[in-house]
Amino acid sequence: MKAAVIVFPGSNCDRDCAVGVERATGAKVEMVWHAEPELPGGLDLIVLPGGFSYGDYLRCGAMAAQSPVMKAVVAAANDGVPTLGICNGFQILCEAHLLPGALLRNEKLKYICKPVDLEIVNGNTRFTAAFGERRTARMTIGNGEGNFFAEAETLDRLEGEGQVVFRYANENPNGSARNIAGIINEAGNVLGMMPHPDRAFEAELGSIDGAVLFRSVLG
Amino acid sequence: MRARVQVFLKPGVLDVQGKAIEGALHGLGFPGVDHVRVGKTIEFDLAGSDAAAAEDEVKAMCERLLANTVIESYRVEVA
Amino acid sequence: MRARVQVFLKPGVLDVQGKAIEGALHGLGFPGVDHVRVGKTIEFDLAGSDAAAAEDEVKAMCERLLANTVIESYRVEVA
Amino acid sequence: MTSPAKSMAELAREYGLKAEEYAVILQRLNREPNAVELGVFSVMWSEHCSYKSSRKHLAKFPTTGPRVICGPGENAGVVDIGDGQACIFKMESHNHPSYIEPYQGAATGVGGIMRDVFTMGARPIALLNALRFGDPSHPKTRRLVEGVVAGIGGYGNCVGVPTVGGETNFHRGYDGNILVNAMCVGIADADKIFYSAAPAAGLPVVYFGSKTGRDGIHGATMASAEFDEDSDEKRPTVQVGDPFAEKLLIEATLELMKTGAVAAIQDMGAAGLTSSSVEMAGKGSVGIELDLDMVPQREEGMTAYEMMLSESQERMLAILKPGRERDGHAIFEKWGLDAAIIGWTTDTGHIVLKHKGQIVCDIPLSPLSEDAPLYDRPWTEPVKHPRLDPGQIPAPANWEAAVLKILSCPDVASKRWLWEQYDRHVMADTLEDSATGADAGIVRVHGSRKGLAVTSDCTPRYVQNDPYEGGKQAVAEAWRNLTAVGSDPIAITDNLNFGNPERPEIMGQIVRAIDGMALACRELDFPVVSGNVSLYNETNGAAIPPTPTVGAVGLLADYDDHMDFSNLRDGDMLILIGDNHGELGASLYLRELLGREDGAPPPVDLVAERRNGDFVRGLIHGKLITACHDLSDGGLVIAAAEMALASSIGVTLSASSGAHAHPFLFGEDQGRYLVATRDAARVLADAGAAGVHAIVAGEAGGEAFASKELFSIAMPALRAANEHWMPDYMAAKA
Ligand SMILES: Nc1ncnc2c1ncn2[C@@H]1O[C@H](COP(=O)(O)OP(=O)(O)O)[C@@H](O)[C@H]1O
Ligand SMILES: [Mg+2]
Repeated sequence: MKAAVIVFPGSNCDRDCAVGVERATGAKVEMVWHAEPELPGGLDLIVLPGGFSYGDYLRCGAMAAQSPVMKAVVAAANDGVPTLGICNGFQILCEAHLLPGALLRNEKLKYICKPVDLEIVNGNTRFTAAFGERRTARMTIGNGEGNFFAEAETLDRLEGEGQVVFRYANENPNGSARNIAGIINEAGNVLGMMPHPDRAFEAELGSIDGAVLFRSVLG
Repeated sequence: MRARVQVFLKPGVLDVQGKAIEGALHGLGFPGVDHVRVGKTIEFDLAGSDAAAAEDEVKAMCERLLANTVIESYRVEVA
Repeated sequence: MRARVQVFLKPGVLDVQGKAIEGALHGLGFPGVDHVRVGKTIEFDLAGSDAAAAEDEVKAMCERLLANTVIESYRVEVA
Repeated sequence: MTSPAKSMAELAREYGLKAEEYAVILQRLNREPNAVELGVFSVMWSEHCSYKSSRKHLAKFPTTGPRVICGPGENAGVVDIGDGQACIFKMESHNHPSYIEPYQGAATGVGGIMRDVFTMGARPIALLNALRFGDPSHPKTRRLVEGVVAGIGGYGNCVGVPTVGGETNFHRGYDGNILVNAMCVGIADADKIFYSAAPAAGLPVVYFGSKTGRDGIHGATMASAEFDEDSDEKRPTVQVGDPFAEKLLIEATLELMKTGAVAAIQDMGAAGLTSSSVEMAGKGSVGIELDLDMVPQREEGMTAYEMMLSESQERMLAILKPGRERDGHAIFEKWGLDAAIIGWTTDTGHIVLKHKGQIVCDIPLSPLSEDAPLYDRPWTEPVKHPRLDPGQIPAPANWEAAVLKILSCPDVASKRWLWEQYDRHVMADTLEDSATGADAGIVRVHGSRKGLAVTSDCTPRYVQNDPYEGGKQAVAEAWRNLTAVGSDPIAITDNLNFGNPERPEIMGQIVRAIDGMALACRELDFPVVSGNVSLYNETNGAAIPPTPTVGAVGLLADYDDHMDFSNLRDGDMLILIGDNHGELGASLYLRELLGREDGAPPPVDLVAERRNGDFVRGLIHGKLITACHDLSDGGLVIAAAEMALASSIGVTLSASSGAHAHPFLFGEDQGRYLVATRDAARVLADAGAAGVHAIVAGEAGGEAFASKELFSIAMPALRAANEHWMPDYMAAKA
């Protein structure tokens, strides 16, 4: 098993993602600098980590989506390589048009860091299979722009096609459309989510649900 | 040449910042304020002297980076 | 009436966004871009019909809320 | 035109130099300085850089110990945490800038303190912030809170270092001068610590980071002057923080250090290029020559003076080893940082600055440090408040209302509104943070079983009424908080915030607070390894309450041994450790219910403090208790209520009505802990054997927070009282 974590200038969960994936799955993780034109071969997972790529200036993820490595990421994703964008990574996936919609400023205009309860809306994806029958998960969020937006037709389609993977279960922390916390592409290999599995991979961190997610895809 | 790009959220996208500012202005005693929209302005110098070519170039910048056309619209001025 | 307020960082104040955008535009193959400054535009409807009074009112809004005059300056247009 | 002599002396005054100080400069140079030279002297001799009022007294702090690798004097303190690892930490204020521009002031405060830590080779792993605002009803307070909190979050979150704790007080004494103290903790290999002294002459000096602009010129001298009505006019261009640049700077600095090319390094903090170059050369007893034309500049036409005094953020100065000039090149390029060789170390003992082919400054370095003014300022013994007889303090008319009042007062109310804006989990090593119900934040030392506990403490109302006892108390409370989470307290940093030291009564506060702190540090084996002094926190002659903030670090050999207070279960017995005299002087009970701020603060018995703390730590490591909380603001009632809230379970205290119920429940006696156990008999017996006073004080269970027949408050009402104040306050219209 082999995974790559892409490092953009300003990424700050890159190490967390690598450690989380390694500890949860034993996979070998390579760090790939954003300026690389190519990805290592034989990848079973690409992770776009959280953080503030390019300071989140202009728009979150906008400048990172134009990084040289993103051409290779788009190509790999189109080839079916499982690709996971967490937080800033989710924003980058939207900006790179690998996922529909966009992430707007949180409704209350503030950065919010807190644990959230998630509903696993689709447990049949390659990222959620290891949750089995379980339909809830707990992870923390930490974002200022996690308010998912898409046109109504897009939202209907996402819901209809099972592309909504995670929803905020109790309280919607940021005003996200239809309580969406994570979505997957049509082909089922590109997942974007605001909550951090990379902060939930050991019991002492408060939850191991992130480890379950990593094990789903690299199981 | 000096270019100015204005980027606004599209009409269907809730402008939470605009809404917050509207509420705050009402609270400060400016009740006549309505339909507040907040946008970004990006101004810069641009090498070259052909205004039409410059405008095309700036539009290309908008499409690629400066605006996210899923949620935003933009206006370009070059002078 | 429609009011438009443009808020920019005062000259000399570091514009972190402008700096990052400039770098990104160069990287995308627009080397002719220079001196990028990023500002905010706030547009809204305003009750009343006296343009001069409206302008004064909008200026008061700028001083109290819309601009942080320690580091920002603003321009007001009312039409 | 006035004569040059007159204008230079005048300029000196404008730059904040006293006439005597200017006279020393004339004497040492044997000529008149030019404006650039005067600028260099004025910032190096400012209170901020020279500690001229406090230096004499700071010397009283114990600064050594078996774990101390580097005490005060470097960018941050360094302590050994075993296994070849060191913990590097420091606290610093950004009070004045935060009052003028709260967002940027606080943000750049966080940035500055992080640079002090990674400059020494450490990766920052935790942040804390200690905030003091004016009265909530003051018209500026809400906006200042909003901006400061957003600025702290905006910077720390972006760089990606978790903010795991802090403290927040409100008092009218800070109406005109808020305090923003930020602390950063980092980890390095103990044999790879980087220092600032230039080791030799003939070495290249490299500048890297952001470009230099006209930001914050005279920030260091501003930090050393009182506010008056014209401060708004005098304010220099505000420094703007670029956390993105800081993140790149951290990575580039740590990479550069790995190459082995760095001989000495220093961040450009207050007084930027001046203090960094002067200190590096001065400490190494060499000279330094800089060509200012080589400095990366953001604006056109900057003068030498402006470049030397600029406080542009996110900049570093390094001295490289011979022949290693090119080593950094690829690194700076990779991280997109500006960089240039701007000069060389020399053997002249002078700082020489060139600009546009002219020598614009040539002064000997030694007077800058050796002759830096050192004042033994006159001081008067602070007036002592008498101890209050608990029997003379009225009991509450309505017990429920009294409990809820204190639990919801601004100092005690939950600060969730604030810390939810801080990323507390990035780096994936946070075990305890502001949200979790623990007396200190805890982060794992990445890749090991070790944990670091961190806290910041000061109770200004105690220091106000007795600087000596208050100084002791700040240190003791930090030690206690670290103990309550099961860690071994190892060292502290401090941030001494006071008014104008030229006033003898303020100087008296400074002297006596330091005396008290120093004693507590010695008695608790808790050395001071770094710190910061912020004076002149006053407006129109009104000084802030004296606020010597203590930031402290404790070590857990195995983080599985850590303790918090969110784990109460039905049937747990609550045992109160420590002596109870019912001290109500300077208590919250007195202030919030009786509107009085008088009385001697609770004295700290350092022997008992240590005995009780060591005993509690033993209980934790012996797994005899399941929850632990120290007693502080509001005494037993508030500690028990916080435990109930954090655990979402009721608590019934065993105190019943009687003459001493309210001193017992609300008294703020020091050196106490409330612990939960399933084996009360064992804990009480062990306490007896250890000579520690311990009594059963209550039991966990049920749906209410109660004390026998005195009061009973349903848990939702208790939670509402604690949670609502801050969000309601922040949402209210100005
Ligand atoms: N400015 C702040 N930043 C982060 N956390 C804070 C801040 N102010 C208060 N807190 C958190 O709120 C909790 C209660 O603080 P406090 O009453 O000062 O604790 P203690 O009395 O144990 O020192 C702690 O977890 C503390 O870390
Ligand atoms: Mg405590």
